Amino acid sequence: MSIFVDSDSRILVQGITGSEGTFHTQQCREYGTNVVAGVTPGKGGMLFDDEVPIFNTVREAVAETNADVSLIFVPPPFAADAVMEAADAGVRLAICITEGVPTLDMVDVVGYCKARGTRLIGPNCPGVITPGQCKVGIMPGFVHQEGRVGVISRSGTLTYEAVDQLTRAGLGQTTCIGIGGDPVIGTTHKDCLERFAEDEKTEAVVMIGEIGGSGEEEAAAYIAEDYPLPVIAFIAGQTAPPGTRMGHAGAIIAGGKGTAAEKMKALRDAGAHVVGSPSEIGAKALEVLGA
Amino acid sequence: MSIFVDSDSRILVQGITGSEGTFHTQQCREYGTNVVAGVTPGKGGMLFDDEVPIFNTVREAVAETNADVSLIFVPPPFAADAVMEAADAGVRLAICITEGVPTLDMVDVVGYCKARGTRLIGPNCPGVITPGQCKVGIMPGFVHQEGRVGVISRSGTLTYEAVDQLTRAGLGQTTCIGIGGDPVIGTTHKDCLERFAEDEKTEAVVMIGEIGGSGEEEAAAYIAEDYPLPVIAFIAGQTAPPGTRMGHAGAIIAGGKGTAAEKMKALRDAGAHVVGSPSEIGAKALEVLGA
Amino acid sequence: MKLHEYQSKALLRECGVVVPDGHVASTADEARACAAKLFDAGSARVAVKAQVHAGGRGKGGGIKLAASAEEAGELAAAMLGSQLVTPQTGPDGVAVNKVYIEAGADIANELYVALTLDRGRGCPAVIASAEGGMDIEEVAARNPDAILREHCEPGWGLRPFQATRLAYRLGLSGKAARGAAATMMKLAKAYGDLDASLAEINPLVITGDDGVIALDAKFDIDDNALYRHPELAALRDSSEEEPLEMEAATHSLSYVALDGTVGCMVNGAGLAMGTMDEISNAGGFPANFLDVGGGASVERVANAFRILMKGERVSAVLINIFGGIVRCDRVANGVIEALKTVAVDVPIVVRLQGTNAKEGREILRESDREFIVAETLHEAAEKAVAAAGGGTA
Amino acid sequence: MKLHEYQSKALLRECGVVVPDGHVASTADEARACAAKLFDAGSARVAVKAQVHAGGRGKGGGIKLAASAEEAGELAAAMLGSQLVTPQTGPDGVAVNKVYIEAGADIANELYVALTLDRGRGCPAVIASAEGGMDIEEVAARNPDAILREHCEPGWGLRPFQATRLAYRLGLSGKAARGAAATMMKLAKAYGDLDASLAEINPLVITGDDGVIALDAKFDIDDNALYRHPELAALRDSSEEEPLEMEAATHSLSYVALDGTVGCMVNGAGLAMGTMDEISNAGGFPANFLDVGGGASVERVANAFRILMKGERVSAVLINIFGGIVRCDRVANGVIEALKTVAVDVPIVVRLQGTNAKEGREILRESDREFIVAETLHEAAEKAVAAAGGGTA
Repeated sequence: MSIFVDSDSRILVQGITGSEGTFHTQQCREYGTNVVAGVTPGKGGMLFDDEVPIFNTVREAVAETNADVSLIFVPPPFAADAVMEAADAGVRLAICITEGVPTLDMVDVVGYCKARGTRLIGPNCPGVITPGQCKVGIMPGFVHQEGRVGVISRSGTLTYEAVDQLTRAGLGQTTCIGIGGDPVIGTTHKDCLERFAEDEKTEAVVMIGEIGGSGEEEAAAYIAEDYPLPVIAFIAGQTAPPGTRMGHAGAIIAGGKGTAAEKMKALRDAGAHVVGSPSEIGAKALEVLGA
Repeated sequence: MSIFVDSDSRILVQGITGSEGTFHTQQCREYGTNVVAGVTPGKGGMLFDDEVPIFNTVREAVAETNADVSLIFVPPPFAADAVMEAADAGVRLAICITEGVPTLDMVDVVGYCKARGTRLIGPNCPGVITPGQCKVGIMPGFVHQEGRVGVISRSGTLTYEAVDQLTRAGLGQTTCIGIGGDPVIGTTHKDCLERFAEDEKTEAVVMIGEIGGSGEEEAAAYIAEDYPLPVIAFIAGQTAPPGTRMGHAGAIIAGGKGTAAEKMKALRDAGAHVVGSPSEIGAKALEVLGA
Repeated sequence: MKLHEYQSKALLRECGVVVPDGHVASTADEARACAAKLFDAGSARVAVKAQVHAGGRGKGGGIKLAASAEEAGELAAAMLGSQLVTPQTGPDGVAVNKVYIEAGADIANELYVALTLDRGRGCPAVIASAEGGMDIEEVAARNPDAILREHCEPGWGLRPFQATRLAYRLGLSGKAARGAAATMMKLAKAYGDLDASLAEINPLVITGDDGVIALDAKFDIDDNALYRHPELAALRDSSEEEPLEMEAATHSLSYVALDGTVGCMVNGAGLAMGTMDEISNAGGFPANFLDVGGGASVERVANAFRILMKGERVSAVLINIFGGIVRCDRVANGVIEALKTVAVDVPIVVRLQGTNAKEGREILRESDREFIVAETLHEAAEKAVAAAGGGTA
Repeated sequence: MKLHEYQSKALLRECGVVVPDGHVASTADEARACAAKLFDAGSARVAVKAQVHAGGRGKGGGIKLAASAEEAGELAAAMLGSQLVTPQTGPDGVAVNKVYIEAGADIANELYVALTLDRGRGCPAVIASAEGGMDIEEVAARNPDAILREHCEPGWGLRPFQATRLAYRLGLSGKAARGAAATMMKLAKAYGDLDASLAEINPLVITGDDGVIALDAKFDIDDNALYRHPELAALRDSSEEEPLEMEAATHSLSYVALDGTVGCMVNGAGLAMGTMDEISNAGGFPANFLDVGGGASVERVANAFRILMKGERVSAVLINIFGGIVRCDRVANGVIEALKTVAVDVPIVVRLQGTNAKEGREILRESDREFIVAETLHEAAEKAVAAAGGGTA
């Protein structure tokens, strides 16, 4: 079991012929992901790597290949439109890797996706991986291992760090989701927690938050309502100064709100196992779950 | 029984202090309608006719009086915003009498109301009446009589004509709805037919259409799917020339589409009792229902 | 309200849509001068286009090509002041008061693109077809699959991916696809910003070098929205409007001239149409549609009489009033008073129903003027048709 | 990107929001001349306002009133070139390079109005308060009920009824309510059109005759959207930016200076924050946040070293790389190559994990340069803190 993607997922890649799109599509295919179509307007009719058909529009790609998940590598000025096109074409899940999309574009996109019933993950995220089945993103596949823990994170490399620890601890992962580091994102910590609660194979969730926003607090409120799985949490940015953006567009303590301390307290009060250091994530998970 | 409004409906009137609003609010109250609030920005705190509290905003009016239906007499430039305000405040039903609202305003309004779950009736309509219980509109109450037939119409006086015939025939009406004569309206013939099908007291439906649009054809397609009630239909404008607007903004045969002949054929094919003359409506209903 | 081609193109130009160079002219001399300018600027030929609201100008001889300024002047001289008959005008045609002199275009491909309201969906839609330059209704009737659509959803409008999708579905690619998509986005924006009910480019031309040019253009503006576009309201060409309808509108009456013999005066648009239908059922022919509105005051009734009696073939009048909020006795008095100021020398059939109908009928019967009073609409129509001399149209 | 008051007000003026007359000045003479113009135009007094990005200028003496042009010039002379200390600056304050000379307003009532992103709801919101002229965060902390909100929903934006509702909830009525609602609509439009992340008017003044004037204004623009607003990008005041952060940005590095002793170079923003946290847990203090990004090429690493070594108190460097797509052996080689071009005279602790981590560590151990190599992040942090001289900050 898993959430969001599995071995039945049929992936289409928007922006498949760009340099990022090309490289990561190849990586995903090497991992075994079923990439059924690509979309680049003007390149319809060509083949990607001699095998994957390219279409001019997402609607056409979906009609011809039954793709149900779109992985999006479109540059920032066109990313919002690309996500909307995916939603309009009826894909179940759109995963937007693009970093640097204007915030107000994402406000519209998130509203549009909700109205269409399409789940959006990202933007500015590494994507989703269900180890052993399907990698839909830019994460290094080899650090992952099929297993027992669900992972949710706002960041990239910090997630790989946590995943690596889980793999070394022999726990492995069910599904790992990078929800993205922007102020407005399609899928929140809480959304993922809900889905993991319904997944039979997930025995615990590792949740990696960071300063800025209130997504972790909302997740904490949800966990406090008798959440069925143990949650191991880490919040990055305990030492970050207020009012300064720490890399991610969304990682900023604004107006005194969104500090790591607040988030850690909310999660601790909700019953999560909060660790103070990213290197303790694997050990804490092992302690909680047993070997 | 009835649809949309009954003796439990709690009416608020937007634009209650304008001349139209004042006159018709008085008429509705004389009919026995439970008008619980009025809204005119800037006149909050006053009383209408020494009894009905006036508020600056619809949200306030709803919070204070539990109004669930809004009757709107706001002039065209502000009508769209007034309907949205009603929807935002959570009224169940908004009835917009205003004639002359720009079409593109209504496109937005109808989308907004759908997203909020508020039913809009109109604009450019006489409103809704459930005889003996509640009059929410500008129709002459006295021609109506509690009874057995539901009435749906795009027009005003032509509806009164039909209602009068039903009353004289001793059939009476369950609820009469003027859906409005504009190209974009909140509630269609089909919507009303659906509701009448669920109403225990309604034994037949009189449906009055006119040239323009395809609402009557959509209703016909719905009737053809085994509609449980007999439908008596008249389409106004059999003699109207193409390409010319006949009074109502929506009454125009455009591009050869929307003729009375097409609509009458569709309804006849669907099994409706189509009359060729407005003076035959009452007699036909009597024939169909028996005395 | 309809706009002329030259007005529509000026609006398109403001929105960034590429249109050929062109100038409007009211005289042959002006036309010649305009054409000379275009030839000087490098045009190989110019088009002389009659500026009338009716479509199908090409078929009626309203669009001609000239190879010289002199020829353009001659063509303009022939068109200006003439009555242009097209498939969309009556047999009398419409007067040509202005011509548009426009640079010729290098046409590789002709498309159809328009924004209009999709009433069934309750939102605007882009309609596009690869069969440009033709009457779109003919295309739709002959080959419905040739008509492509994308909807502008409430709150969202036309999204760029939809315009791109249309461009590819139209068979375009590369620069032409991008240009056509951009033109559709601009047209959709103009449609919304100007409160249009139709914004049509037919043909939208793809040039030999994959440029995209609007070769003909037509805007219809929503009359209900003109209050917020005074600059558009000022573009109204009253020479194209039916004078009686305009006069009626100034009195807040809704009037449409028809060619029958029974003049109608009714309160309410639906009932007015129903009355026309009833006259037709009785074997007669309505002379007009006339909604006298809610009030039916003496002044309104008088204006209504004045206008409907201008219908040349009117040989009887049918007044049909359903009294709701308006009382029929008041209407009856209004009719009697109005007839003191307007001469109506044909039989008047009156049918009053609703509030105080009986009193109203009594007033009419007792008045000096002779009225044919009817109770039902059916009876009224039969009497009116008989009074008008039967079914002879 | 933050804009100054004078820039923000120019934008508001373009959007139709009423702002007092005013002019920006860089010298006392200019200031005097500007003030004279305002007095000539009828002002009873003028304000001299330091143009710095930090808030709380009033408390720091950055806003003064003058009764004459002469006095305005003197106040400007004192402000210009000084370091202004406000509750939002550090103890060193910020340099005042420009002053804004503005006509005084007739203040009857001061409100707070701003557009900002409500991250929890995922859409912009209008924030309004009857307690204008104060720090809104203080108001929010003291009296949360005094903060009113209306959301701009995706696809719909701010609707007029919402602005009107806010105006009445703020206790306004009549002309003042209409004016404030109109101002909010314009502010919301500007916020969207300019891709702002904050558009604040504080105070929004209601004048004695119920006029509505923006007395102070502040726009922050979304950096990610500057590509479509070159006219706004040109307004950037680089004298207000941290020079090292700007230099880092030109090399596509994300850098924030802090005041600790352990310089950090990490790939990924989250991991960079996590590394800082780990240093802190080990009893040390990070000298900076630095995300070297995905590639970690020789050039990027060299630039990263160059920038982080400019941190004055850096006494050790911690490099933490998680190799995913990037291979650690390549990163190790990159570090060695980079150190040939940049002098780094403090101990360097390196922790490599992920793809080819072992090979990477091997390369570092075998190089001429001495590295302190660690396997886990925890170990790396402890070693770096020790190398930097322990926990002394």
